[in-house]
Amino acid sequence: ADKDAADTAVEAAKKYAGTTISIVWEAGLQSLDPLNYSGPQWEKLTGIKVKVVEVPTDQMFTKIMQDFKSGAGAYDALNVIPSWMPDLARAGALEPLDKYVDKFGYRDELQDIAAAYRDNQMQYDGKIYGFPDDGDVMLLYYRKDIFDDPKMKDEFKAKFGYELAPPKDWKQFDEIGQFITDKMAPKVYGAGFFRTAPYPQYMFQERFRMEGGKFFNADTMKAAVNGEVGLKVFKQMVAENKFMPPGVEQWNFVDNLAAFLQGTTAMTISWPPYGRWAAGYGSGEQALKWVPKSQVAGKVGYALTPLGRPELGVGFDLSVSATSKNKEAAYLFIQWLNSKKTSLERVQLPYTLRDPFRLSHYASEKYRALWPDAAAYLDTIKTSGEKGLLDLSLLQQDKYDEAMTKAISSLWAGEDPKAILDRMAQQFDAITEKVGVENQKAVYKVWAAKPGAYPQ
Amino acid sequence: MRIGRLPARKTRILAVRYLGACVVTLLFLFPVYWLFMISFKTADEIYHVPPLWIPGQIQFSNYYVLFKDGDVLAILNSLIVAGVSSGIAIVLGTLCAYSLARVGTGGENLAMWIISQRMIPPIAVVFPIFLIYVYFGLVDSYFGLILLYTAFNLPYVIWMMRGYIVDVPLELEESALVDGLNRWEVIWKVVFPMVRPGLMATSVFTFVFAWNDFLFALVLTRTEVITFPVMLTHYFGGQSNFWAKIAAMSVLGTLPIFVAVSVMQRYLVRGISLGAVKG
Amino acid sequence: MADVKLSGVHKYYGNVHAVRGVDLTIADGEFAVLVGPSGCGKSTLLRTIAGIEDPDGGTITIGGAVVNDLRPRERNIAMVFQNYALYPYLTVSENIAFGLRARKTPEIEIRKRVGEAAEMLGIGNLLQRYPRQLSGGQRQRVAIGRAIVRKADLFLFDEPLSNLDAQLRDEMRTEIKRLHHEITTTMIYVTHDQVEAMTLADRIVLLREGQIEQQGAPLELFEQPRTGFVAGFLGSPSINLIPATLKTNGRDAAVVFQSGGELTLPSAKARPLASMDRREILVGIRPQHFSRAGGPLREGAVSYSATADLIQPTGTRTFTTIKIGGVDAVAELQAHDVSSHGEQVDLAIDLNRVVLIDPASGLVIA
Amino acid sequence: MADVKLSGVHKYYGNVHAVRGVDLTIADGEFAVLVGPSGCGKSTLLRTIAGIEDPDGGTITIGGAVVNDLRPRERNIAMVFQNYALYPYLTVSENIAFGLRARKTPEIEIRKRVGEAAEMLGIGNLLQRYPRQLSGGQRQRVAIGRAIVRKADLFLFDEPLSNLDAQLRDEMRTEIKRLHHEITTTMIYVTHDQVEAMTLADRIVLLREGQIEQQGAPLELFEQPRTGFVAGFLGSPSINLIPATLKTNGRDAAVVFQSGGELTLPSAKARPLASMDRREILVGIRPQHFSRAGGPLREGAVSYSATADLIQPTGTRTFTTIKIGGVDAVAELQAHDVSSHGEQVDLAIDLNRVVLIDPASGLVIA
Amino acid sequence: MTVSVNLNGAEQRRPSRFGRMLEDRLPYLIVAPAILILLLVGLFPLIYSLIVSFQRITMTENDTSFVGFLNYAELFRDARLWASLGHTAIITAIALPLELLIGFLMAQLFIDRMPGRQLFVALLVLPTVISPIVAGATWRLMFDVRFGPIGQILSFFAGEQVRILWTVNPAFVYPAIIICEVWQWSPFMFLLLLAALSNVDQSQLEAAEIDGASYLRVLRAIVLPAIAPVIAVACLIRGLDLVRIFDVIWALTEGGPGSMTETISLYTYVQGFSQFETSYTAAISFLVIALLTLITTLVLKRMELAR
Ligand SMILES: Nc1ncnc2c1ncn2[C@@H]1O[C@H](COP(=O)(O)OP(=O)(O)OP(=O)(O)O)[C@@H](O)[C@H]1O
Ligand SMILES: Nc1ncnc2c1ncn2[C@@H]1O[C@H](COP(=O)(O)OP(=O)(O)OP(=O)(O)O)[C@@H](O)[C@H]1O
Ligand SMILES: [Mg+2]
Ligand SMILES: [Mg+2]
Repeated sequence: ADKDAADTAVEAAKKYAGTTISIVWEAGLQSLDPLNYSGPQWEKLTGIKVKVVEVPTDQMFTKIMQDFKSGAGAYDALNVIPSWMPDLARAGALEPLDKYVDKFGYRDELQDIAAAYRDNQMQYDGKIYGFPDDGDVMLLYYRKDIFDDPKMKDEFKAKFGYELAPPKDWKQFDEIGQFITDKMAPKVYGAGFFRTAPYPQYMFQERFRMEGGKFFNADTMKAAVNGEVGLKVFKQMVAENKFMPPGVEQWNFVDNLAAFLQGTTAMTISWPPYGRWAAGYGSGEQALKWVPKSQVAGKVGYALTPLGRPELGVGFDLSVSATSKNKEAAYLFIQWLNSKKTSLERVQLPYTLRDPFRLSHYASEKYRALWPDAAAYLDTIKTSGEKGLLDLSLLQQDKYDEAMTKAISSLWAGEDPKAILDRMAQQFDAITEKVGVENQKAVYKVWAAKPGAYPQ
Repeated sequence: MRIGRLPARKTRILAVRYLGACVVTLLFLFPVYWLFMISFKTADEIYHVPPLWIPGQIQFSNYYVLFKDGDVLAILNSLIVAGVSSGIAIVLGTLCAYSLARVGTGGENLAMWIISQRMIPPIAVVFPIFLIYVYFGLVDSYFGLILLYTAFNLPYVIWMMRGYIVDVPLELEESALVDGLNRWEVIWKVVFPMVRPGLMATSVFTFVFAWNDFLFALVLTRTEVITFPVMLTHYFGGQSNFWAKIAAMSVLGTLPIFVAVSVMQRYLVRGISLGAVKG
Repeated sequence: MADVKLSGVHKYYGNVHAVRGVDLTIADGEFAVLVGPSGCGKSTLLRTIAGIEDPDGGTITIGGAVVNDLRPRERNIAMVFQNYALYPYLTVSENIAFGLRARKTPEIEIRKRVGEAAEMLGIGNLLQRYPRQLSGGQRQRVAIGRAIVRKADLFLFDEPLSNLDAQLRDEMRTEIKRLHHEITTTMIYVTHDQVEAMTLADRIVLLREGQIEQQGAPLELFEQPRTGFVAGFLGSPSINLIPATLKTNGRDAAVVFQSGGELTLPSAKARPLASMDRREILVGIRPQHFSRAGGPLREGAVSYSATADLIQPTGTRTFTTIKIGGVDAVAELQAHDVSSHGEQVDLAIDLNRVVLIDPASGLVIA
Repeated sequence: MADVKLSGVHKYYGNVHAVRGVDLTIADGEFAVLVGPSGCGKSTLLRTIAGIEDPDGGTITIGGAVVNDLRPRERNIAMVFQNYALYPYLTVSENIAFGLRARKTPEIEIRKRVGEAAEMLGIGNLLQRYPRQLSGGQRQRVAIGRAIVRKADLFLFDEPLSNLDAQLRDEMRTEIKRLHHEITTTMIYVTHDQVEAMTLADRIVLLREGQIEQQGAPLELFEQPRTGFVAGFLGSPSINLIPATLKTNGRDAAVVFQSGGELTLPSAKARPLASMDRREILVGIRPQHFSRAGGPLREGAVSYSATADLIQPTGTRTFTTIKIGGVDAVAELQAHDVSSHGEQVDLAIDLNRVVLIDPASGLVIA
Repeated sequence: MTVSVNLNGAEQRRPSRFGRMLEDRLPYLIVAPAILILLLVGLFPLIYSLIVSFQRITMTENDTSFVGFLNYAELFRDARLWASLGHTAIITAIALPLELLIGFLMAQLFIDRMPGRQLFVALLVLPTVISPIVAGATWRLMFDVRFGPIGQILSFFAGEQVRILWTVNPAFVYPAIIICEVWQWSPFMFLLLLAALSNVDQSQLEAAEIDGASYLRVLRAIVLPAIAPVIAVACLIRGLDLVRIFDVIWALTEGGPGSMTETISLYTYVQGFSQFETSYTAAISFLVIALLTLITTLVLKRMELAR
């Protein structure tokens, strides 16, 4: 098209000048984008005010659902986590977007979105319910300075018989982690993870499947998480805590980030923003004052997670609320936000958590020059995305997620892994039964058939 | 209890008691101190190992951010909601309590029913209330929250004030009746002034209850009337734990209560105990 | 100013029949005292007159008008309560002015009247204080001040002095009496203290279990009680009641104590007893009608020899407990009449003033 | 049993100097009454003896041993409190036995002693009740019972009767007196009621502002007060104090009232006044020393004519307010001596018993 | 008194008939608004909820047909529900006596006059009036294994590095919650008991001292019975509060690890608001109300008996 989707949206939206639309956004850092950047700019362009409703992640589903049930229409546009999409769509809380996409000529630009997101996080039941807006995928970050230290390299090689390099599998990961911890703790530990909800659940999903596990028996829809594979993964996860800094079981996103930035951990796995911040990108920003300053800028390497198929982990879609009274204005806003032009700016905001998700983002010359290793960073993200594993997404996924989250938190508490897994399986079955085995089986089949669902 | 105070030991005992008092007070105030200190720390100081007991310098940027981003509106919301609802609850509750205490309206049953309202756990009613509020479109409105907190506080006010009113000598009212007041005037000109200390104590508590409520606010607010406790939870999250903001907001949110409690201090202890003794 | 008439007034509290058909007329300007033991219905009756309680039967007339259906504030009465009922959050002067303000009296007038009342009661210098800063007696004065500024038709007092200590009570009693002399409004005064009743009243109304037992001038009740109850209620120390048997012989009569011993009654007392030989009676002798025998006996007096048991000097008089007719009796003697426990004393008993009571009906026979 | 000696006892409450150097000796078995106006330090002194308060100076000796450093429980005393201080959650018998149990007395012994005490106080049938189920007088008895079972060396009473009504107070007073006759333990009794003090005491100790004003046998204080304060404190109604000027002439002396009028003093009274001509004094005349003049005047009496103002009959006597020397005075007359307000009465004043007080020092001159 | 404007009788205000009627009905009229609100916000939702509890409304379905006791039957099969009730009971059973004991000891410390007592008391009220959510957040900060002072202090006293994962380690989550609760509410007990103790008749204590009773005997025979009603009421108030404990746990452990500290309030919230099991939640509500009513009635009965 000769006119890009951003301009189209702006033109069309001008007739709504003076109205206010509200958009639900994850509370905290995420919201700085619409609050400081995109919101004000949209208002300048169209005269439409944007009101940002900040909601903590774990309340987002509840609030959206509540608002839908109450019919109040307090929210116009929504940030939706893709795995909720089936539930929200089935309940009728989301507005199908196809007619708007066509009306405002957005199909072409949608094609620019990386396949992992476009093919898996956009539709339910063949209809578009949201635009993937965040290239969430897990990366392995490691300390180049340590990995490249000749002394370390030699010693490692001598001990394990292979080169000290980003781990290719979990066994290597464990060995490297333990090795560094043995050498350098308490100054530096081999690795550190974000161990509280929701991250470890995604890590479990990834590792479980990479080790050959299947969530359900496709015929009976009985949970299959409590087999040998599950047990192995669980045991490994617990064992790994031993070479991580004490208290890692309690770490959340920020704790882990702080530790990595302060140079306390040599490896970690997390979402893309770590890479930017570790590089010191945007460190002068007022908005980033809540994070300790990076001590490791320039020393961070990026790699695929062990076994090479990282979890896509959460993500965000932009959707329109079915009860909105300003659906078109809301739609135009999200189209504009999501468009090639605007989104490129947004994923470069130093303080946001929005990660590159379009092919054009990965290729952006400007982005690739933001810091010395930016190109490597973008390439790693791109590859990770292409190889990414999809989050499990079933009817009432929320309940399965909760069961997994709780299971893992019990795991850290030192409960017997087998018992935890059995309980989790039981809970899965109970949920499935409540949802309806046949219903769920159908949904699962569709999901499992997707290329990113299970490694071939 | 005044047991075994002999002159020789008197000062020693006093010294020991002072020591005890100081230790206990320090112990109980330490968490509050910690919260305060965090609110003045920079990120580097918050994430410092080992923890720093005193920030390098007192800096207000954590507060500044709250003001700049308009987060403090939540405090304003709380002030409005808690203030108005406790005002209404106090007036309506006291009138009702007067009737219960003096005329025995509804007998013991009504009184028991009212207090039983207080005993129902919020979690048991928050859901139906949510559904009803949805039905009437009261979700996320000042009116909705005020109505709720009024209702929530009414049993408490009625119960407390009933106790205070019973203690007002009946003769004062009778005297005023003979002196030429009518019932309504008696209530305003005699009963209200007489129970003023009770009113003070009770209003502090109703205010504090409404101010501190989290569950109802969590469920019944969306965008317009986010109250302070709900705002606070916005800083906890999967991806971010803004300890600086949490601490600063907590301090801001505690200040009004602290002020209320300090000002009303002398009514407070009596209020607490009377409520319990009569309850 | 007004007279008060009650006729057939009844009052129930649930099952308690507190006032049982009282007929009573109090003249304009009279000082009537309702007296009786605790729970006899004095307060209830007073509150019914005030309009604070509605009567369950009968009519109440004040100044000629039936007031049953009027509210307290429409009856133009003033009332002083036992515990003063001062408004603790108002100053003395605001307390006194309270009733006037309620009636929208002009400020100037209020100030004048409050000043006068304060003057009259000697509390002019306390006007700016709060009740808690006053002593009991001062509080009581303020309470009275609040009543008198009102210039009401009728003053009601409900045990206004019972919270004061003895000395203050004496003082305030005198003041109330004086006040009545000055303003001569009709007053109805409730007390269970017989000394107050005796000293204050133009007329005493003695209530018992919701009914009027006897009414009349104080000395009338004291000297001519109609029942043993009245005789026992008035007088301090209480009248001594000694069980005995009558022995009559024509015009003469004597009482014979159960423990032996016999007192011959003077002829005036003996006359109505002619037909009552062998009747069981109670002989009532007031402590004041004993005296140390010395010199010739007065007409109608007999001598009696007794052993002093407890001796309680009070200054000019000494209460001495003696045994008479087998029971303990108190004699009020002069200060030095007896001095030690166990002393033998000769007493004179004034039999003219003895009261003979029928134990069954409680009525005074002679 | 024990004697009690205080010497130079002081007590401060913060800035309040409640007891200001009291020296006092109470003999073994004596019944001493501490009396005085409210706030004079009676309770404080008693509590200091009990050991509940520590003295800030001086020594306290009980039974010959200095007890300053002993705790209350080590002093072997028993105390009866104004509000009884019964333990509400224990039965009467447990209340009485409490002190014995605390001292690990054998159960058999306890039962025996409780039985005896209950017997003595006539509360044998109440032993299983709780204090709230008792009347005021019964509670008071239990409180006393609790004290007497202990067989303490010393009994302390702090206004034990002031919460009772008049009649009960009379009764209980008699009983306490009787009790002392029976058990003859040393007793110290605090009251601000002068009648109680007079009737109970072997010795009265009259306190004023933390110091002993006068002490002695009741009638001694009543008849030979050392100060105007003592004269005014004892006696009911209070002594009349009339300002006057002395006029002496050799052996004779007279008082001249400021409003005119003059009373010539009997020679016994006049003797010590010889040198005091023109001195301002207060003439103290007790109400009981007035009488209706009729027949010849007694030796030392003078006649005085006055107008009856307020008349307060109390039964056998009537309090009459008259003007004398320009001030109001109360005369206690016989019942029918006066009958109406404004009546002119001739009175006799017994000048033998008049008290002359120096207004400056407050001391009694004669 | 001299001549003055006579303002009695005739000039008194006589209210109109309507005024009279209003005045007579006043006691009932002034009860009305409060009762109305209570009915509206208290009773009405309960009834509505009762109805819902017999239907089958979930996140996606709106089946309003009557399904009988289906939801209630479900309660008995819901292990997590009973576990959460158990957790609630544990917290209550431990925190309540602790608060009482600590409150009592504090009251004992402050019962006698001493200069500055008011100030101490004023400062000690603070934890009690702080928002529970703030309390939870504060303690989370305090307990943090690296940035919190508790570990540091414990290490100092232990002489070695002590690392306790308060919110992860099953042995310490309950202590953590209970410490927070006790910290927040012991002062409340303290205030109550201080007032109650000051109301204990001083002369009874003096009498006991003279009688020679030991401290324990005085405590048992005089002090405890005297403050028993206050203790009972305090326990009732706090007990009910503890049963509804929500905010603190929400801020401190979020019910974790696993569901180890999930209380009934938290569970109900999860059922109602994150899983939208509308009808089932209503059934849980009624179970809770029934249980609480039962307990409260029993407690009140006992109190009555004790009286
Ligand atoms: N409000 C009430 N409810 C029920 N009974 C009452 C009420 N007020 C008084 N009574 C009862 O009515 C009777 C008369 O009471 P009242 O107060 O008139 O006695 P009283 O003579 O004033 O006694 P006292 O000298 O003690 O004041 C008593 O038996 C009392 O118990
Ligand atoms: N605990 C206390 N603190 C401060 N001052 C006190 C205390 N107890 C008594 N006082 C003061 O000490 C003085 C003597 O008091 P005390 O109680 O001994 O008087 P009292 O003679 O017993 O009076 P009453 O007849 O009223 O009982 C008074 O001025 C009183 O105010
Ligand atoms: Mg009465
Ligand atoms: Mg005293």
